[in-house]
Amino acid sequence: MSKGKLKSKNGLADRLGSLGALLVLCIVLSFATSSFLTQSNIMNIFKQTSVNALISTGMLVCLITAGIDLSVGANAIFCTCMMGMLLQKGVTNPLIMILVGIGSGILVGFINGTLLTRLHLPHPFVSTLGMKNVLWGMALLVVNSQIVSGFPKQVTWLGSSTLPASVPVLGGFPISFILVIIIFIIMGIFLSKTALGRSIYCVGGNPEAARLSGIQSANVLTFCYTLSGLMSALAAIVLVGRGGIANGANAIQPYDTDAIAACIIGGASFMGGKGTMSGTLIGALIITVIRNGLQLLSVSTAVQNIVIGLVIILAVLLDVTRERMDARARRLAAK
Amino acid sequence: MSKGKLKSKNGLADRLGSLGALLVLCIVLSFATSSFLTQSNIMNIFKQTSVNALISTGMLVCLITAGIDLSVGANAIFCTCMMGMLLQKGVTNPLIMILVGIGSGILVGFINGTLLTRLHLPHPFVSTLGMKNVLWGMALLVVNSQIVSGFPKQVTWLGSSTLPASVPVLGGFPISFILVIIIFIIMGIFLSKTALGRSIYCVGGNPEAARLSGIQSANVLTFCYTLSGLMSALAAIVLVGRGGIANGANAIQPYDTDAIAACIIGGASFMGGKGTMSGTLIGALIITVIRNGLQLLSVSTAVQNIVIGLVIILAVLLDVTRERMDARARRLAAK
Amino acid sequence: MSDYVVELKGVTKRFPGVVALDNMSLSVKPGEILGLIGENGAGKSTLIKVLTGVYQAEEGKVYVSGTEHHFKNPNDSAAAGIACVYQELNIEKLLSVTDNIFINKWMKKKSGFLDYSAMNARAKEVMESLGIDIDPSKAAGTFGMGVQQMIEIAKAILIDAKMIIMDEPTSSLGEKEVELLMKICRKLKDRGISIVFVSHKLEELFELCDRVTVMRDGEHIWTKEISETDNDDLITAMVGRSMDQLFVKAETTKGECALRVENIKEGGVLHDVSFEAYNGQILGFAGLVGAGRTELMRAIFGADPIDGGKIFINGKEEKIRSPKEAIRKGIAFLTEDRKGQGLVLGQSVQMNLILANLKGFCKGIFIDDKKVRETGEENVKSLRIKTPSQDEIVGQLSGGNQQKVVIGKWINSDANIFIFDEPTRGIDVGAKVEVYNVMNTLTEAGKCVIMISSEMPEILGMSDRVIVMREGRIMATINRGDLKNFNQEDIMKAAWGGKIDE
Amino acid sequence: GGKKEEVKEDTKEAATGGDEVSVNVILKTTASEYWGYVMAGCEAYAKDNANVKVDVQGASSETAYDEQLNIIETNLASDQYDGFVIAPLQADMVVQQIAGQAKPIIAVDTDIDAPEVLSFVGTGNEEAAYSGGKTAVEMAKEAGWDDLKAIAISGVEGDSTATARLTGYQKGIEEAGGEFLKDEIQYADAVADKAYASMEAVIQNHPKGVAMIVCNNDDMAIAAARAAAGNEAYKNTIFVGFDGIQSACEAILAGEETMSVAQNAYDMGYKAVEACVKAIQGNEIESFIDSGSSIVNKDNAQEQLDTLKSYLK
Ligand SMILES: Nc1ncnc2c1ncn2[C@@H]1O[C@H](COP(=O)(O)OP(=O)(O)OP(=O)(O)O)[C@@H](O)[C@H]1O
Ligand SMILES: Nc1ncnc2c1ncn2[C@@H]1O[C@H](COP(=O)(O)OP(=O)(O)OP(=O)(O)O)[C@@H](O)[C@H]1O
Ligand SMILES: [Mg+2]
Ligand SMILES: [Mg+2]
Repeated sequence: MSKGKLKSKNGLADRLGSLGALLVLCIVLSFATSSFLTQSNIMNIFKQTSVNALISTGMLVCLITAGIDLSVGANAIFCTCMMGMLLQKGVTNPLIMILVGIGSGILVGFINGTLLTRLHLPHPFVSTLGMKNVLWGMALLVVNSQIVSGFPKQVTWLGSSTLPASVPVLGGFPISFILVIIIFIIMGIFLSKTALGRSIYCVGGNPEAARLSGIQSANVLTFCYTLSGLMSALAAIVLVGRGGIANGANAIQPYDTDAIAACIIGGASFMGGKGTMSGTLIGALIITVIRNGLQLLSVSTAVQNIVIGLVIILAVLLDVTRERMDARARRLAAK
Repeated sequence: MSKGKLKSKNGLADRLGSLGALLVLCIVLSFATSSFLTQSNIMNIFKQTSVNALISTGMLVCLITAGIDLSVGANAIFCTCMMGMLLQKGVTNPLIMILVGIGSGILVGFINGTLLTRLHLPHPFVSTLGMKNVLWGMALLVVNSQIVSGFPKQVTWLGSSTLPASVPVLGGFPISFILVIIIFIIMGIFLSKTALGRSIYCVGGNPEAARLSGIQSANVLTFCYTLSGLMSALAAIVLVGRGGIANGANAIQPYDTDAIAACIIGGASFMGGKGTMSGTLIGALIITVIRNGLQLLSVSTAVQNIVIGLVIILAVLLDVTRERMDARARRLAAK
Repeated sequence: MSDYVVELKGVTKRFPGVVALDNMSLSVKPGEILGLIGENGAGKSTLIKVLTGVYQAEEGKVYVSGTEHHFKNPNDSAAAGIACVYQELNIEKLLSVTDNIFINKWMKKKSGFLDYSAMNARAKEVMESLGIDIDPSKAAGTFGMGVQQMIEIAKAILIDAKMIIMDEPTSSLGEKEVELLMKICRKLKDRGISIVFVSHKLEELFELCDRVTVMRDGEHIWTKEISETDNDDLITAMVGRSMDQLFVKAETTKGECALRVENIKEGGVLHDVSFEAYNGQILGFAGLVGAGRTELMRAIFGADPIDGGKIFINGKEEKIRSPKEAIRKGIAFLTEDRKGQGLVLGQSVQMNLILANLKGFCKGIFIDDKKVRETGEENVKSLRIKTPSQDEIVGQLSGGNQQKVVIGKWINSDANIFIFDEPTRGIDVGAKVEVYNVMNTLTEAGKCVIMISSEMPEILGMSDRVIVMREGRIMATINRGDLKNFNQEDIMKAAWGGKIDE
Repeated sequence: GGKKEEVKEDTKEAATGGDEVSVNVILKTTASEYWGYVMAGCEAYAKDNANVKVDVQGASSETAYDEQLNIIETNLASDQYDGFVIAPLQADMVVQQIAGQAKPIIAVDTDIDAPEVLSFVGTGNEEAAYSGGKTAVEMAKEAGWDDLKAIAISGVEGDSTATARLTGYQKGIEEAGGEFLKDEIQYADAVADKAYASMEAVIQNHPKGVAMIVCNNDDMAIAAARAAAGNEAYKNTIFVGFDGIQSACEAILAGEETMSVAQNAYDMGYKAVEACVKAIQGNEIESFIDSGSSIVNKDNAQEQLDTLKSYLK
């Protein structure tokens, strides 16, 4: 069955269902509103996907291990606030700022991993839910519940710059999405071609069997949550670039749910052992495209929510149904 | 190992860890603020626990089946809005109102169950996340994004009344918590003493074993999600009584997270097959007690979040550690 | 009226990529014990699942007492009087033994509530009749495989069935339990209940069955009275070729002491266990189920913490705190529970084959796909793993073939000490030879093999030395050369706690 | 980039040729009653002026900051519109997004400090809360309170609207001689249920009563009043809400809530679109257009209720 072929050369083929959903969405929307298929709008879609795509990368790794990281969004906001705190203190060196931001994210991720593996908390849902609250509070504390703005250009560059309009076809392409593409390629290779990457799937599928095969499940898990922290930190830098501010109150936004939705639409599972980078990217794009399309159509919030809910369900339904049909066809073909 | 004793006579003994956490919390708070240990404040705690306790009951049943119901909060708000819509339309018969509210909740739960079992969606996280969005939109739609107030006394009775002050000791005890106690007793017996209740644990603990023994997992699951819908509807009636209004925008409040936290603190697991009513009640009380204490201390949101986060982690940590120590002691004693 | 309680005619069942059953038929007479054998992956378990309504066949008919039935789920077949012990354990680990035994067949009081005191009493009674004395209100997951297997059997014999199917019920039982089980089967037979008995241990079939049905590649080969057939006949029909002797022990020379264990203690389970294992030899571990052999090996392998004792590898004392360290120090440990501890069921055959030696399959930081594929091909061929391809999900292979994957996994590690815990569990006769050959190759290459087995012929056929355990203690050590004591009777005696006369 | 230019040309022609003007209104959210009136005002302008087309949008909630940012980004780039009216959830965040935008932008409800913004229509949350705070103190004195303490039940901590209203209340109350207990602010995330619990805590801490409870919105004021209902010490407490929506009017008439600070939501919307259209047509506009605010109390609640009802027809 296709769901098992993690190493299949074209991971995309495995996700035909969600890819199909994305295409159908795009086609419907280009007919529904003329502004959808313009170059500038497509660039906007990429911009708007960046943060969720980065956070989803970390979430995916945790989901593959049959875990979850609910602190991703709060972590990202915490990182922005750590950078904001530096600014408040008068530190304007962009390098220090970025290093502190990334360092905070990684540290938080490491703590998440440690809580899970060394203190034996039963499921990362608990530790990361707790961490989400802690980080939300910390984010408010470090900047004194104030909104910080005025970040240096070099810090906001990643989240706000685009390729110059003179570049053919890709004019206006956001730098942040170039980062996303690079990370997705690296992570894709990492997950499918390295020993550690493969171990992650195995730890997710059966931690005891992995342990008895000599894989240090605890270390692998800690690594995954640390990686998730790093991704949140990268998302933080993009966030600062986009909004230009740091505000602890932003931690209330459902970044975690969006990331989980992207991963699941893209084929990951709560039971672990499943999920690909390409699928996750498609998932993240689907979510942005629906939102973007509904915004262009000036649909009311109420209807927007209903449509998003239905698309989440349908995208996954499509995938499941396609897989079932596939299995059926192969069964009937068996001689 | 104690975690396995689901049928032990005193489920409370299994939850010594979280019960301990609750007691420690209460002791700390009674020293920290003199208003904590007053009769009226204790009654407040019961009042404030009711909604979460009801929602947690539904959540627990879903968690036992290794599922989850993220739509609980949105469902409750949707039910309040359905009742609000009746009011807007001029229907003031309390019976009709309550029936419509409960009917809506049950229907939504049934749809959740059906999506999962008949359409073979991979994990209820997806279908109920989608449903949460749909319900949020629907809640806004049915009341036209307005806030409805002026519910008849009979409808608000459940959420707002208390035992008369003349009753000894229990004067001021909220009717809503009496409902909670009744439901927890019924559910406790249901889960441990009836065939359907036991089947729920079986389906969650090892779905394959349940299937091979002829348990109709699909029906059991549908039942669980429908039950969760019913609990959300009951919570909706309490909510209307407490706030006096119906407002669709509240559907994004993290009712689901609170309920999950209560269940997990109380010993349930994402992997299914575990969880008791008594544990869940303790979990729900812990969450309320922290919030209540912090409100009495007029602590800022920042600090409040940090404390809540830490307590969530600590409560579970305490439980896990106790269990590990226990197992170790027994191992050493066996020498 | 028909002559048969249950009859299957022309059943065909396909899975993606395989035809598991091909125009298969089976008929069971009232009150008989029918043996069902075939190679791993022949379709036995599939046939059984069609019979109990777990799978629905594309073609074919099922008759019970002459009337046609369409089983849509296990409830339907149970209602028709068919009970089943499935090949894989299906235990609710967190629930009590009682819950497991009475799952979906709960006893109720008049009030409609479940009657746990009655159920506990009944559960205790049944388990005792199976020779197991436990508190049935304890969680089933706290017991070992043997007890869990008995729970499954108790589940089936408790309901009032016309026919009971047992799919390899003895694969995780010891001699004592097997004997008790046979006794119970005969009792059931006397009450007129038919039994379908699947096993790869031919001697069990000869001892127990009235007739035997052989299947190969999903097809019915023949059905004969047991008296009309013999070992060779069965094997030839099953494998499609005749086979040489089962146990061909390679002649090897005893090497250095590879593993020395001194006074290992583990609270309540192991009491001052000491032994030595040598390169170029197979050290057998015999004992009854629950003797603590598995616990001993887990302790050595670093899977469980120990409370005292020393471990020497090649004469050097080593602290082993985790399986990873054990593997690094050259120990391989094939666990008895393949589903829970051996395999990542959701991953491919290929992935599972390289699991214990990921580093060894890397070129730089990347996995060497070519090497992985080649090794996979080689393992599939040499171990005769029946699978559509090495990319197939392991969970979809037949039980025996899954076991072969676990063996392949450890062969692919560069260990020096191989601990095999019940290595031939659920493996067909043909493939057993392959496993023995693997052990021979290892000892010939000067490696050290430790084999835990509850099958006496295997212990006697393969071991250079046998250690007998009982209740966490070593009862006896017997050398192959020790003609006086190297026999079944003496080993069993030690396992039961008796003294062997020197 | 050439193609983009062409598209722009086309729409411009259409807009000027038929004198058609298309305005995009991006509110904090459309999923709330208060914003419903702003929306009604915006749409009313379009109804009154046949050549004006108005599209109103909003984020899904008042804390969906990033979502609003995306909406602004998407619509600014979409070429469908000639001008924008924005009620920013986080003004600082929007500044960066609209930088360099040539089309007219009007801020409504909450000001945006950016050169691209031609005008601010509203009273400002701080100013409205300020007048509310002052009036509350007057009413408390009238109700017989000597100890003029006030406790705030606020929205999400760090949220800019919540902060502005808190600041306004504090200024107004202190100026009028009351005491604002800054250390006892209860953050209830703008939700009725949480406000109820917060109020219960306030009652615990102040068994002798508090003169004024000033809330961030009407939901919370109604819930707080319900929590205190029947408590003698709180019989005369002034419960101040914010927004002056229908349910608040009803609650005021029923004697539950005491008063509500009402910004003139409908007018705000109407005037903002008006200003935007003017700017599109090249007219000069004021940099601040006061839409006014009022206090709803027992005397004018019925009137306000009727007006509100007529807006939503
Ligand atoms: N769920 C499934 N999906 C796909 N293929 C399957 C599935 N179950 C069994 N098969 C295939 O059907 C064939 C028959 O398997 P089955 O389990 O019936 O063999 P068996 O005779 O019981 O073998 P064993 O002695 O190893 O238990 C095998 O090739 C197996 O790979
Ligand atoms: N017949 C029995 N009666 C009671 N308890 C038993 C019985 N058999 C096993 N147990 C319990 O279950 C535990 C694990 O059993 P398991 O079958 O895994 O045995 P084991 O220790 O692995 O032995 P071995 O590998 O030698 O068969 C034992 O330690 C014992 O406590
Ligand atoms: Mg089989
Ligand atoms: Mg064993």
